[in-house]
Amino acid sequence: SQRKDEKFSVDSSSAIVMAFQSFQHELDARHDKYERLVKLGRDITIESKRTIFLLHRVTSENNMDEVLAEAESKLSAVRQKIKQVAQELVGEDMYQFHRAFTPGLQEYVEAVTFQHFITSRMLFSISEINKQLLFEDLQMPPTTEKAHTLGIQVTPVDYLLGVADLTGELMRLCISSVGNGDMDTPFELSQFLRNIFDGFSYIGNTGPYEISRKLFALKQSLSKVENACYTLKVRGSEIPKHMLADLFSAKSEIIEHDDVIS
Amino acid sequence: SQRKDEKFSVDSSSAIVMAFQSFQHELDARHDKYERLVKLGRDITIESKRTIFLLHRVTSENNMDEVLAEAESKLSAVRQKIKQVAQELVGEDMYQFHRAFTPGLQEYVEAVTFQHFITSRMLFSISEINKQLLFEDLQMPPTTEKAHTLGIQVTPVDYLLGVADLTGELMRLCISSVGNGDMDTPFELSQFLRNIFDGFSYIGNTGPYEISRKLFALKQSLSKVENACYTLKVRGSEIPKHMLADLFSAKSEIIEHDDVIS
Amino acid sequence: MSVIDMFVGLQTGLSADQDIREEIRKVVQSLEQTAREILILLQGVHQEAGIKDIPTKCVKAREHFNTVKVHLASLQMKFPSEQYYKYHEQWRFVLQRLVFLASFLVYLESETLVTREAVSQILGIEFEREKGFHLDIEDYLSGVLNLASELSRLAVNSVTAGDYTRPIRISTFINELDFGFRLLNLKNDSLRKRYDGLKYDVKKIEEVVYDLSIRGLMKDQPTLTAEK
Amino acid sequence: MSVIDMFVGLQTGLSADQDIREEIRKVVQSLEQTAREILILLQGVHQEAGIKDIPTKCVKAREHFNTVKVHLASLQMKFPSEQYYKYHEQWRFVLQRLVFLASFLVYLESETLVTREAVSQILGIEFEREKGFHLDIEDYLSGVLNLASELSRLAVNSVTAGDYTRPIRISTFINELDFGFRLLNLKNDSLRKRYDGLKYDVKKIEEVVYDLSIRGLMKDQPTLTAEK
Amino acid sequence: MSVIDMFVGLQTGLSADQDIREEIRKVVQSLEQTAREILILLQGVHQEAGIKDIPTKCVKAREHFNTVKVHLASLQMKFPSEQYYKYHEQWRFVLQRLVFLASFLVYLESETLVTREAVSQILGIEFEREKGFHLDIEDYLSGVLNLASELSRLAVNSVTAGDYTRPIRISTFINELDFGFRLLNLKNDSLRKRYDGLKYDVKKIEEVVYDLSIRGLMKDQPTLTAEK
Amino acid sequence: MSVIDMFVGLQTGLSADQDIREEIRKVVQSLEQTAREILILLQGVHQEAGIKDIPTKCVKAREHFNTVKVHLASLQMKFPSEQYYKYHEQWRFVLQRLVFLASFLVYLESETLVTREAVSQILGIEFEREKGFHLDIEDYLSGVLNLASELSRLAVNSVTAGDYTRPIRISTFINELDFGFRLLNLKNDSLRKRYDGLKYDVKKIEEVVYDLSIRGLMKDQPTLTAEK
Amino acid sequence: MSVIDMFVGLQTGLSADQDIREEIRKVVQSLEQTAREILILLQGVHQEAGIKDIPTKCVKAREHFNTVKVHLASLQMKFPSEQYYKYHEQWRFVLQRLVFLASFLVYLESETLVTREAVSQILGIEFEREKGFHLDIEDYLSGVLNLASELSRLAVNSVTAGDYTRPIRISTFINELDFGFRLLNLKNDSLRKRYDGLKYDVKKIEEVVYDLSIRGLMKDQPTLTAEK
Amino acid sequence: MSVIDMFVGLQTGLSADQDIREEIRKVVQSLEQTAREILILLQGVHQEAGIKDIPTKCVKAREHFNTVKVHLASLQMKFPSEQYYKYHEQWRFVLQRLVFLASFLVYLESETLVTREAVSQILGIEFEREKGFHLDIEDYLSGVLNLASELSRLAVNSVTAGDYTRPIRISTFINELDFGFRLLNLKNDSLRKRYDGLKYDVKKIEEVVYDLSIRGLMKDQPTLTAEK
Ligand SMILES: [Mn+2]
Ligand SMILES: [Mn+2]
Repeated sequence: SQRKDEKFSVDSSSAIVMAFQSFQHELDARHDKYERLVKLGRDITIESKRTIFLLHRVTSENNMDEVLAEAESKLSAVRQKIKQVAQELVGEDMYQFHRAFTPGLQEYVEAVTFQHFITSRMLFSISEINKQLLFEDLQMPPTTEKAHTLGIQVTPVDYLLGVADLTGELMRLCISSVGNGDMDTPFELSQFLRNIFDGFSYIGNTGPYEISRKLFALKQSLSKVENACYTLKVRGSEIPKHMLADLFSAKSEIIEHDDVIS
Repeated sequence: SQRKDEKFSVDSSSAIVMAFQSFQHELDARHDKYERLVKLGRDITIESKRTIFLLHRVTSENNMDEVLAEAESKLSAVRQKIKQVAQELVGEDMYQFHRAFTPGLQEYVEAVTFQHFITSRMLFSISEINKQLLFEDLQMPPTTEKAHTLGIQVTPVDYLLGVADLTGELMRLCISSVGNGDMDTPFELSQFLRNIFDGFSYIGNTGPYEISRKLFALKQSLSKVENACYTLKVRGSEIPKHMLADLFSAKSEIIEHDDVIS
Repeated sequence: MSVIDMFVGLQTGLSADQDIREEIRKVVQSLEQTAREILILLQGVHQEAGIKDIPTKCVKAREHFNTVKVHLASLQMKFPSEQYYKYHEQWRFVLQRLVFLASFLVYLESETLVTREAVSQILGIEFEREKGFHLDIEDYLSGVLNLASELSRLAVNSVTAGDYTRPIRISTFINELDFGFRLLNLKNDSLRKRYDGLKYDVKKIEEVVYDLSIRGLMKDQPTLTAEK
Repeated sequence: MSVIDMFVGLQTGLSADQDIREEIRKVVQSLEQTAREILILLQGVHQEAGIKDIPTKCVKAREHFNTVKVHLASLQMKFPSEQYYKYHEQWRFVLQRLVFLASFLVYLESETLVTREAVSQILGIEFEREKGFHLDIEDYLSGVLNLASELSRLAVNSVTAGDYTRPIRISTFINELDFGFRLLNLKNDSLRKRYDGLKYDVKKIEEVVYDLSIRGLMKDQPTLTAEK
Repeated sequence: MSVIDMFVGLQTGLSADQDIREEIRKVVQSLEQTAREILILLQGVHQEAGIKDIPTKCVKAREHFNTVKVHLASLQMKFPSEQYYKYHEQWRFVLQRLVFLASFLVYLESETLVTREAVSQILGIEFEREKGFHLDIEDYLSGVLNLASELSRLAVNSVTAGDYTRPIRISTFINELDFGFRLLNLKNDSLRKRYDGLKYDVKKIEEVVYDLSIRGLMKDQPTLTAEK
Repeated sequence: MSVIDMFVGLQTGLSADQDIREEIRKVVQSLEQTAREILILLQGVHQEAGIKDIPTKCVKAREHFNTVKVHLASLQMKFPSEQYYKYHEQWRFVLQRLVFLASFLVYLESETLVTREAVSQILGIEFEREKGFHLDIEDYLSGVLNLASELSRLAVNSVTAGDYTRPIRISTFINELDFGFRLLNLKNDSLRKRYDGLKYDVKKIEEVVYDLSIRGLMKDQPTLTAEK
Repeated sequence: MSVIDMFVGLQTGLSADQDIREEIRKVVQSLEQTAREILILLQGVHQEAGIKDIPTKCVKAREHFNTVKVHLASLQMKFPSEQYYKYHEQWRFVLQRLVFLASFLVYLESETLVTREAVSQILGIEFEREKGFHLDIEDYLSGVLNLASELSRLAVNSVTAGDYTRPIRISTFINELDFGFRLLNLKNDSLRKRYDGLKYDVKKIEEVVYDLSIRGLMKDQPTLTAEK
Repeated sequence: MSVIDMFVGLQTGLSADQDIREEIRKVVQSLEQTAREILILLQGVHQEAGIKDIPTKCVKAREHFNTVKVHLASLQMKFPSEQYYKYHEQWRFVLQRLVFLASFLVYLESETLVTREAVSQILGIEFEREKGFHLDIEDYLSGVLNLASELSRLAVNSVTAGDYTRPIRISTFINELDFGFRLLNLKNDSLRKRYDGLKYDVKKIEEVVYDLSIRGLMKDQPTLTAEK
């Protein structure tokens, strides 16, 4: 055949070839790490989602503690996964691999802010979230001072995208509350969601495109919650006077009762 | 508060609740399995892709055996991963989870048919591929007759999509060949690609949409290969007569030389 | 074997597959027709006249389900049983609808939730996947969610028809369903979306019960009177 | 801290980030301008006149690279060095182009492939990521691929200008490059696409060598004469 | 015949077609204008004042339909009648809208569903396809579905205007429509999608009736009066 | 003139254009910032607390509009006035948003629709196109459509805040708007699409009025007062 | 007539339409099968072996077209002829493909462009629209554009097979086609897009002729023969 | 002013705009027709016969441009001149095409690049934006890029027609153009994309020159003749 074999007598110990061999290793190592991070990211997403489902199972004061305990243990497990991410990123530029695990972090933000809302009716801040993501690094010798902790930080964009999704869960919580006959939570939620909506309005289009894109869903969630409150209000207008009195006394009774317990 | 807690005195041992608890386990198990298969599928894809890159490193008869040996060992490793897929699917309906690993199988088909083309200049058939995907199942007791082997089958659609992608690799091989001064391979490849093109023409739009979608890329690859052959032909028209004679004698010399070696 | 021979072989496989799909499509059309007839029948209960005639409607619906059984028996003859999920998408929609209809029927008969076993029996199919043509769990759940929304509509129409006790019973039933669904971890798919709708059904029915309650139209109105 | 306060804080962060991007954008524009000037300069070698004047062009280009160094030094002051990959996309394109220009320059000077170390030096940036603003390996490779296609063009124009030996040297050089690239496992991204183009560059140069070879225009025509 | 002569002939054909489309476009614009005027007129019934003035509005609308007839008569002169479906897409939208308006008009006049024959007469077109410019079944159905959603809105506004009996009549009418549609086996995607909207109209009107019923506002609603 | 001289001249033209765009971009960013502040301010009226504090909010918003005026005055200095439409896309979005905010403000102050003249005055720009930087009709209409959807939300929240009369006034206002829009023959795609949204706002507010009416919460609702 | 009776009648109409579509679909499938067979047959001319065997291939293809005629005869029996354009989309694609195949066949036989009349005859359909099942101008043009790209491929492969005169003839032919298309004022988007592809075919074939010309491979190419 | 009066006024504004667009559309159609005729004429130069008849073709083309002038004069009467950019998109495409044709004409006449002034004169429009209907820089550049690709095609066909010197001249011309474009800092996406195409034209023509050079077909190509 006409194959010019001698052409590929390219010296395999030539500088170029040796350089490319090292490139090969560098690129493969990078891709392998990326792939491991994608897998960790998927695990984080799935477990965070399951925690959110779990938290929706709070249906009364009765099972609240039990559910919250389970959620906390699930989120601890998620944080262990995030710690593995952090370990992969030791000495790396986090942003180089950010795309691999950012969906996971966003879902974690959604889960942990949802947990926090249920326990405290407040928005869990990004700094508090990040505080929970500093881990002790047992593998490093305790002498090297700055390496004592190992951590990964949720970026403001991850946080905002997680919070934007949180509003969808809060809307679900609101509709469920009405269904459960809980008349207070919807009004609390509408106030809270309006605050978040104001916050996102403040950010407007100054953030990245993904944030603006979620604004529509956020607005819809807010509108569903506002409509639910509206319905509660108009229907409340029909309560006969005598029942209203009963209601008030019943309410104060319960409040007292609560005080005794706490 | 107005929470109607007694509403959620839903008996947690009621038939409905117990049924849904079992549904929870069934769904979680299903999703977990799907997730494991997705991960295996990604591994299969990546290793198959690397095998294809490896096979493109055959640049002369000299390194052919070495590269092929390495490719074979890589593909064996891929088959071990496929075996793991098969193990996950024991007793399952493969099609239920097919979406999780079909991209991996397609890439494997691409790699293994590419390997086969390089060694034999033939199209590796689906039945031969599937034969290689029957594994002995050591975990099963040898008594249960039909469970001796464990396998997963590449579907005709997986196979066709893999072969469609193969044509892209063959086009790359063709252009490289011209660059390497190999004047025979391009003509062999154009013949081979035309046969595959006829094959896909025969299937036309009777297959699923994904196949038709790849036809355009296939046609382009074929056209690149045909153009390469055309160029070789027209430029060959300019060889001075005396050189042509030299070429012929040189060619027969090499052929004789090859015979001695083999 | 030449390349073209291989492709001819593959094409034969693809054609066979297409023929199977065509056959399935025809049976599914018949199933849809029957399902439409059952739906027309059962939806009569939303009318004031119909609500009083539930037992007769149920008997007629049971008869229609015999036709369904025949079609489903024919359906499973069309393809190798271990390839259920290969063709699943084709009958998925109609099967969910049949589950809904069967569950609606059972609810109207006995005010209970039809189990997955029971619905398989009504449809004349297998309960366990290993045994053959069965009911996928997600399709079962999807059908049940349709039941919830049908019942919330029924609650509204019951009140119009002057039946004030049915909404209360529906409320209890849907609450139990809701409790069940809360146990599930769903993916972001169509089932999840339908499940989100359940919250609105629960809300709607709560509103009906509330309306009855504040007007003293509930016989043994639990919540507010209890709190007195 | 109230919700709106939190968002104000986040917005401050986002604004700061936008400001950084704006600053980077400006420096990148200057870099693009300088790169364009170097390109105009070096592309002169494709002209018959230019090919004879390579040394002068190289000297001038080296001077331009001093400007590049200044811009790049300014660029790395714009953001925290550990956030390199946060803003990577913004300078990626121009950096690849500068790598190409540096590698073209070095090739014209010495007919060798500039190493990653050497190109970092020409650009006045770090070689190791840990030390600061560096050159991503994929950007280096991308720039080198552009060199290959520029050289295949140069081979064609050398012949037109009557220089029949340069194509042979280019051929050896590009073959070695091709051999190197074959060692890499690339993802299906833009680098892969450009790498596919390398095959066409190799093919083109082979055709030029062939044309010279059959016309006896190669001084020590290795292949065919050797086979005689 | 030379290639050029042939293409000249083809161009003649293409031009003729383009001219027809242009002509149709103009008539369709006039139809849209008239349709808009009828819409403004009939939508007045949603206002408290308008609801009392339905007969006058209907008379005026009938006059507008004479203009529609003129336009449609002109439309069918623009193209050979056997090419109806070639240009169908161009007038499809406005024709559906006119069907809606005619059906709304007839409902307001007589609270009946306009038949396909009757609507053809109002529009001054043929009823049978064979005879010429006619109304496609799917366009008729599409217009009727718009009527349903207009009526559910009218039910709401009737209550606001203090008319508590109209919603009951609308409910009966829409239920009948819904029943009719259930008899159809719809394939057409856009029509099926609109049909899915019908169930929301049905539900909406059921809720209006429920609201009236639970508040004892239905004049001759048997159950509640019985209980008083 | 040599080719190079010519291209140098062309580059001057291109640069000038790019500089203008850059300048406009900066002013538009400031406008967006101010618009966001006005939005948060006015959005406060949806809160129960905010609805009681409308006058104060309006005064503050008026102050913000002074800032808007300054930015818009600066904007029109950035380019020759006859090139308004060359750069129109750049400020179109923020201008529509400012129209919305101004129309919302005027509504809250006086419950009237701001005219195009009035809004031009609030923004400190020209009313007539010939005179310079003006407000395009379509941008005005687009802003007004946003007002409609904001008001339908306000109607809902007014009820929640216990104000049962505002929704009635909003309903009248939106009906008038809807009537106005029906007079228009909209070609513009994006505007027409937004206009389709108006009918949902109309329906929503009709349902709010209905809810108030059926519960006797409308002050001078004739039927129900009769029942008192 | 009751609403139900009316809908029963409408369903009859819808069913009839659906049946027609189903019937057409089946015939179209057979046509596609035959078209695929003709394609593989004629595609063989790109092989070195095939190019020498054109006459045999043409004879075989003619036989296949008899099958096509039978299918097309059957197709036009499926629906009333004045509804051609109602179902046009269903067979449009395969008809364009058949036009391409017929034009390819005629080209291979006689190196001429098949006229619309001739292609209608080969397909056994009417030439004049008024007479029944005919070939739409745009479908004819679409098929002819496919011919151009097939011929540019054939030119390339002819050279590979050692036939240096065929490309010259193809070039003349495609130039004539190109000139013809320039006479048309195309509105249709998809056709215009395909037509844009024609200029690549023209360029491709011009380059083939160039390659032959510069190497003196054109038999009666004046300049080069002079050099002999 | 009532809301209705206001909307009536707005509709007047919208109508005026729509009428203008309609008028422009018509003139643009005439321009496209004339442009097509000029194109047919000038493209004749790619044929062996045509290349010898360039002067006659140029004279005829000049005449056609008189028609173009008339249409363009009519175009600018259709709208107020300060709204040029409002309607720019409508004539943009045809204007770019006319620039291309004028530049092709001028090249054929004198082998020079038509300046923006000269092309404005040929089209009978203003050179300076301030004076009225002018030629946007980007549209000029876009037309010039089309010229480059037309010339690379002409180079190929010149060789086929036996003219070996024209490609050399075209090469010089396109190199100058390329150099000019490199001076530009293009932002505009579509223009930049087309500009990327220029490098393929440059490469193509370099390869043609290479082909002539290596075969000794360049008349006064110093190197090769020297070696003979
Ligand atoms: Mn979520
Ligand atoms: Mn591949």
